[in-house]
Amino acid sequence: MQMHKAKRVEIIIEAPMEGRLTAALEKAGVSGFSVLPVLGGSGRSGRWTREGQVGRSGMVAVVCLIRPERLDALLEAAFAVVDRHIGVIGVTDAEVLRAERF
Amino acid sequence: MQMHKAKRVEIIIEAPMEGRLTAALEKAGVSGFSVLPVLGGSGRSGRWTREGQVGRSGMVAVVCLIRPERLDALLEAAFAVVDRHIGVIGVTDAEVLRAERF
Amino acid sequence: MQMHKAKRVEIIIEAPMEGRLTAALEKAGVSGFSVLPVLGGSGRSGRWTREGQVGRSGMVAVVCLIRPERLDALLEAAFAVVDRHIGVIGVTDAEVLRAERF
Amino acid sequence: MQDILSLAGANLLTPMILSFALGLAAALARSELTIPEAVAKGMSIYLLFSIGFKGGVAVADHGLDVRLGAALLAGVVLSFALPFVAFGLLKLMTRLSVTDAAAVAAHYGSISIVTFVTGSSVVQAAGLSAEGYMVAVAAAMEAPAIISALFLVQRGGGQAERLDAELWREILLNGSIVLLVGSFLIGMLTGQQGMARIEAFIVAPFQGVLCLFLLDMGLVAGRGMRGARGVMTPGVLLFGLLMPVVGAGIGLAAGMALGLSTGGVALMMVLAGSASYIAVPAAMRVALPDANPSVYLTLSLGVTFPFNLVIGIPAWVAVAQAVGG
Amino acid sequence: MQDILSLAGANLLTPMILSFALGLAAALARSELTIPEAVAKGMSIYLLFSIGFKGGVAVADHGLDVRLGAALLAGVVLSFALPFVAFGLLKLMTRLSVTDAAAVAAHYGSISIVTFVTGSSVVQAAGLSAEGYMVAVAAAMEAPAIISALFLVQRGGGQAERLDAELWREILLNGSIVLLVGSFLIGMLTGQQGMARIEAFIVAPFQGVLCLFLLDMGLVAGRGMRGARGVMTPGVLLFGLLMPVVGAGIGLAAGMALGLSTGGVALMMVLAGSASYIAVPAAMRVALPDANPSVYLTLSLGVTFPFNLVIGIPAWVAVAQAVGG
Amino acid sequence: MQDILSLAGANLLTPMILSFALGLAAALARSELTIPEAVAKGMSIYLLFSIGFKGGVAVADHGLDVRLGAALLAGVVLSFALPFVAFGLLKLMTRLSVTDAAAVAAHYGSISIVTFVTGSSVVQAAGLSAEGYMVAVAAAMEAPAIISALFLVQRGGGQAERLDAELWREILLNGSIVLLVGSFLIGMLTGQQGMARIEAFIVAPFQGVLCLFLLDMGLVAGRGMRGARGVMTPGVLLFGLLMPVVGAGIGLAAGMALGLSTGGVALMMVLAGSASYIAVPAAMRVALPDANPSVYLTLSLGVTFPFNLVIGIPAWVAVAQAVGG
Ligand SMILES: Nc1ncnc2c1ncn2[C@@H]1O[C@H](COP(=O)(O)O)[C@@H](O)[C@H]1O
Ligand SMILES: Nc1ncnc2c1ncn2[C@@H]1O[C@H](COP(=O)(O)O)[C@@H](O)[C@H]1O
Ligand SMILES: Nc1ncnc2c1ncn2[C@@H]1O[C@H](COP(=O)(O)O)[C@@H](O)[C@H]1O
Ligand code: NA
Ligand code: NA
Ligand code: NA
Repeated sequence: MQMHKAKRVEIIIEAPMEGRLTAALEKAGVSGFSVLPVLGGSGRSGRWTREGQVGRSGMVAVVCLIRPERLDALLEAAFAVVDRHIGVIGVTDAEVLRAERF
Repeated sequence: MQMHKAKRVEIIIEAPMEGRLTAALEKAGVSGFSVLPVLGGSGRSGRWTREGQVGRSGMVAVVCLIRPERLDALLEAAFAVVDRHIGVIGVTDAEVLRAERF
Repeated sequence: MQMHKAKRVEIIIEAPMEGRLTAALEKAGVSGFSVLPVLGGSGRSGRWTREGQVGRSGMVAVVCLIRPERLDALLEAAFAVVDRHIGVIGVTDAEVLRAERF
Repeated sequence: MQDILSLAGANLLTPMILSFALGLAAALARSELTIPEAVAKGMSIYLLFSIGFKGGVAVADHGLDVRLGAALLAGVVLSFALPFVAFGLLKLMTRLSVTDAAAVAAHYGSISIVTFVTGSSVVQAAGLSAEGYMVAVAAAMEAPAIISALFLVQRGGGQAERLDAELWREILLNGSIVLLVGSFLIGMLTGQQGMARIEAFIVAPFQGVLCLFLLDMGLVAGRGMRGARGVMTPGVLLFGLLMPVVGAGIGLAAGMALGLSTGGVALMMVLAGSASYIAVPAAMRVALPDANPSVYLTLSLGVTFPFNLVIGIPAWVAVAQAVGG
Repeated sequence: MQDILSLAGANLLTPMILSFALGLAAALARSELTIPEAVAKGMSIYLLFSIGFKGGVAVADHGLDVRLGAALLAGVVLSFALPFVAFGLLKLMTRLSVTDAAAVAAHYGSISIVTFVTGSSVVQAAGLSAEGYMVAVAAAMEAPAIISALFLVQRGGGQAERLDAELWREILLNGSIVLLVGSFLIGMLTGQQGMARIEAFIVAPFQGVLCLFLLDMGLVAGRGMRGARGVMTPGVLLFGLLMPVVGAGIGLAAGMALGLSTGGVALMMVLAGSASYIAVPAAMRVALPDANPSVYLTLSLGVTFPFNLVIGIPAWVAVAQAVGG
Repeated sequence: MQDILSLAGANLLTPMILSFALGLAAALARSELTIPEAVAKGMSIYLLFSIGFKGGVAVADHGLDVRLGAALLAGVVLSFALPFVAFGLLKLMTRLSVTDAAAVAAHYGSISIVTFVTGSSVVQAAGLSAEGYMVAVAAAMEAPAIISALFLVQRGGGQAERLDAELWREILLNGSIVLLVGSFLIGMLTGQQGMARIEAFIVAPFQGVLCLFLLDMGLVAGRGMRGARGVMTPGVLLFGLLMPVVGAGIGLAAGMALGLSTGGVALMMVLAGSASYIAVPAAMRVALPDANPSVYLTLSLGVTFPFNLVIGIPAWVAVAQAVGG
C-alpha cells in the first residue's frame, strides 16, 4: 500500500500539564494526537505509581503522528510547555497511510 | 544481542471496532498484538475524552510487531476495517529479539 | 531543535513480572522508563483481556528511551528476566531533546 | 397545568436533578472535576442490575400479567416505528444529511435507561406503582430502532454497514440489554426471598447512587455541549425538545391502549419520549460510521436528557395521572 | 440425599448463583457485557475486608478459642499436603506434564476466597454459625501449596524459579492474605464497638455486592472457557470435579478431628475443596512460567468453582449437618 | 491530659485508624496490596459529596447563621496567612530552598479534607455537633494558600508560573472545591426531604467507606515514605509534627473569636492544623515545577496526616471541650 513519510512524536508529561500541552499543540496547528495513560515509571525524580492515587498525579503519554515538515513547529510548542517540567520527548520516523489526514 | 528487522504497526481505532479489527488481523495471520487504552485525543472529528463515559466510546491503540514481509498483508486487513472509520495507522521500523516468534 | 540519537525500547511483559523487570533495568543503570497499561492482546499463548480480572493478570508495556550505547546493557538485563516468560521486546531508532537526561 | 408546574418545581429540587445540574455547571465552567470511567461504568451496572431485579421481583409478586406479552410487543413496535417519525420531523425541521438524520432517529426510537430509572423513582415518589415488567419493555425497546435507522439510510442512498450476524449479535446482546433482562429474570426467579437477601444493597442506596451517576451524566453532557456549539442549529435544537413530547404522546396512546396502570402509562411515555445515549451511539459508530457523533450525542445527552429530567418526567407523570386518575 | 438435593435446589435459586450463571451465559454468548477491572478489584477488596473483619469481631466476641492455633496449623498442613494428593490424581487421570500438573496442584492446595465467602453465607442461611477464626485459617491456606508445587516440579525435573527472598515476600504478602489477616485483626481489636460503626457498610450490602462479583466471575469464567476448549480433555475435566470432593472429604476429617462446630466443619470442607484462581495463578506466572495458564485457570475457575458454588457448598453443609448433627 | 490520652487511646482502636495503619504496614512491608486508582477516586468523590451534602442539610435545618459569612472569611484569611507562618518556621528549622519551603507552606495553609472528614466523625462520636457550614469553610480554605506560596516564591527570587486566567480557574474550580461546594448547596436546597431520599447511601455506609479510603491512604503514604528516606531531615520531620500544632492553635483562636460551638472550634482546629495532599500538590506541579514533590508529599501525607489522625484530632477535640466546655 502507498505509504507516506511521517514522524511519530511521543511526549511523556505530568498529568496536570496535559491541558496546557494539548492547547499548545492545537495552537501550533497539530491536527491530531492521542493521550495514553501511564501507570508508573522512574526517572531522575524517583519512582512513582498511579495506584491508589486520588489527585491528578502521574504522567500521561501524548502521541502524535505528523508530517515531517511540521515537526519543528510541534517540538517548539511542546518544548515551551515541557521545558521546566519533568518529562521526555521522543521522535521516531514513521510511515502513514492517508497522508492527507496529517 | 542478535536483533532481527521487524515493523511496529500502531493502529488507533474506535473502541467499538476493536473486535472487528483484531478478527481481521487474526484472519490475516498476524500472530500477536497488544491493545492499549487511549484516554482521549483530538482529530478532525474534534476532541474527546474517556472520562466518565459509560458506553463503549473512545479509541484504543492496537500495537503489532511483525516481520517486514508480513506488513502488506497486515495493512490490507487493517485498512479494510479502518477505511470508513476514524482512526490512524502508523508504521515504524523496529528490531526484535527472538525472530521466530513473529 | 537540536536532536540526539536514542533508542526506544518497548518491552511487553506479564504484570506479575513487572517488579523484577524494573529492578533489573535499574540495576543495569537504566535512568528512566515508563510503564503503560495493556488492555488485552493475542499471541502464541492465546487471547486475553484485562476486563473483569481481579488478580495480577495480563501484561504491561515498559517503554524506555535510552542512549544508543546503553542499548546492549538494557537488552541483556531485560532478556534475562523475560527469557523464560511470555512477552516481546521491540527496539526502534529515535531522537530526543535534552540528551543529558538519558 | 398548575399541578404540572408545581410537580416540576418539586422535582427540580431533588438531589438527583441538582446533581445533574452540578455536573453540567462544572463541565461548562471547565472544572477539572471528573468521575473515572470505571466508576461511572460500575454505577451504571449497579443501576441496571437493581432496576431489572426489582422489576422481576414485582412480576414474581403479582404473577405473570397477560399484558406482559402485549406490552413487550408494543415496545418493539414503538422502537421500530418512532425512528420513522423522528426522521420525518428531522427532514422537515433540519438540514441534516440522510445519514445524520437516520442516526439521530435511531437514538429517539431507542430508550434512555437512566431516564427510565429516574422516571421510576418519580412515579414511586408520586405514590404510584407500575407494572414490574416495564423493565423488560425497556430492554425490548433498546435495539429495534437501530434496524429502522439502517433501513432509512439504505433507502436514502447512504452507506450503512451490512447487518451481518456479528452486528446482530452486538446489537441484541449489548451489555445493558443482557444485564437488564438477566437481572429481571433473576428477580422473577428468586422473588421476595431473593429480595430479602440483597435489598440492603439494591434498594436502600439506589437513589444516592443515582445522584452520583447523574452528576457524571451532567459532566459528560456539559463537556459534549462545549465541544458541539457548531452543530447545534436552531432546528436541530428544537427537534431535541419537540421529539420527546411527540414520543411521549405516542407512548401515552400505547400505554392507554394496553390498559396499563397509571404508573405504567407514565413509564411508557418516559420510554417513548427518551433517547438512547449509550447503546445506540456505539452501534452507530460501527454501522453508520459516516454519521456525525457530535450531532446525536449532543441532542440526546445535552438537550433531550435534561429536558426529560426536568420537565418531561414530571409532566408525563402528571398527564398519566390526569388521564388515568 | 433428599435433603442435599432440596438444599442444592434452594441454593440454585439464590440471586448469587443466578448472577454467576448470568455472567457465564453472557460470556458464552459473546455479549460485550463487561465489568471494569477496577470495579472487580474494588468489590474483591470490599469482600475480603468485610469477611475478615466479621471473623475478627466474632473472635472478639467469643474470646480466643484454644482451637485457633490448632486450626491454623491444620490449615497450613492441609495446604502443604493437598497438592501431593492432587498431583497424584492428575498423574493417574491425565497426561499433563509434570509442570502443568504441579501448577494445577498448587491451585487445589490453596483456596478460593469467594467460594469461602459464598460458603459462609450458605452456612449462615442454614442457621448455623462457624468459628470466626475460619477466616484466618483461609488466609493461612493460601500460600503453602505454592511451595509444594515448586517442590514437585523440582523433584520431577522441571524448571521452577528459585524460591528467593523476593518470591517468598510476594507469596506471603500477597494482597488477599494481607487484607484478610489485617481486617481480621482490626475486627478482633475493635470488636462490637468497631462493628457498630461500620456495620451498615460491611454487613448489610454484603450479599448484594457478592451478586455483582459473582456476575463478574461468571463473565471471566465464561470467557476463559471459550478460549480453552482445546486443553480440556475428559481426564482433566473429571479431575476438576473429583478433586473438590476429595479435598472436602479431607477437610471433613480435619474439621472433625479439630472438634470444630458444624458450621466450622462445613467451612473447612469448603476451603479444602476449593481451588485458588487469583493468588496462585499470579504466583505460577512468576515461579512456573512454563506451566500453561489455560489449564489451571479453566479448571479452577471454569470447572471447580461453579461445581462448588452449585453442588459442593450445599452438599458440604448438608454433610456437616448430618455428621455433626 | 489524662482525658486527652484516654481519648487518643480510644481513637486509636477505631477501624478507621487501624485501616490506615494496615495500609501503612502493608506498603512498608512491600506487599503488592493496592487499591485501583479509579476505586480510590470513586471513594473520595463519595466522601466529598456526602460530607458536603450533610453540611448543607445541617444549614438548612438551623437556618443561615449570621456567623457563616464571618467563618468563611476567617477561613480564607487563615489559608492566606498560615503559609507565611509555615514558611517562617521552615526557614528557621530547615535548609529547604525558597521554592521547596514555599511549596510546603502552601500545603499547610490549605486543608486535608480526609482529616476534616475523620475529625467530623470523631466530633460526632464525642457527642458534639458542629456548624454545618464548616464544610463550606473547608472548601474556602483549599485555594488561597496557593496564592501565598506563589507570592513567597516571587519575593524570594524563585521561579513561579504566572498566575494567568487558566491557573486561577484550575485552582478555584478544582474537583474537590466544586464537589464540596456543590453538594453543600444541594444539601441546603433539598434539606431533610433530600436527605430522606439518599440517607441510606450517604450516611449509613460513610464510616465503612472511610475505612477503605484510609487503607488506601495508608498504602499511598507508606509507598511515599519508602521512596523519600533521603529528603526527610530531622528538621523537616519536626516541622511536620510542629506545624499542625501551631496551625491548630491559630485555628483555636479563630474559632473562639468567631464564637463557634465546641464542635465547630474543634473542626476549625482540625482544618487549620491539617495539610493538603490532593489539590495543592497538583497545583504545585503546574505552578512551582521546581519544587521537589517528595518533600511536600511525604511531609503532608507521611508525617502530618498520620499525626493528625492519631494524636491531633482527639487532642483538638479534647482541647475544644476543655476550653468551650
Ligand atoms: N528515558 C525515559 N524513558 C521513558 N520514560 C521516561 C524516561 N525518563 C523519564 N521518563 C518518565 O518521565 C518521568 C519523569 O522523569 P524524570 O523527569 O527523569 O523524573 C519518569 O517517572 C518516567 O515515567
Ligand atoms: N495524527 C494523529 N496522531 C495521533 N493520534 C491521532 C492522530 N489523528 C487522529 N488521532 C486519534 O484518532 C482520533 C480520531 O481522529 P480523527 O479521525 O482525525 O477525528 C483522534 O481523536 C485521536 O485520538
Ligand atoms: N507480535 C506482537 N506484537 C505485539 N504484542 C505482542 C506480540 N506478540 C505477543 N504480544 C503480546 O504478548 C502477549 C503474550 O504473547 P505470547 O507469548 O506470544 O503468547 C500477547 O498476548 C500480546 O499481548
Ligand atoms: Na424513545
Ligand atoms: Na483447596
Ligand atoms: Na491547614
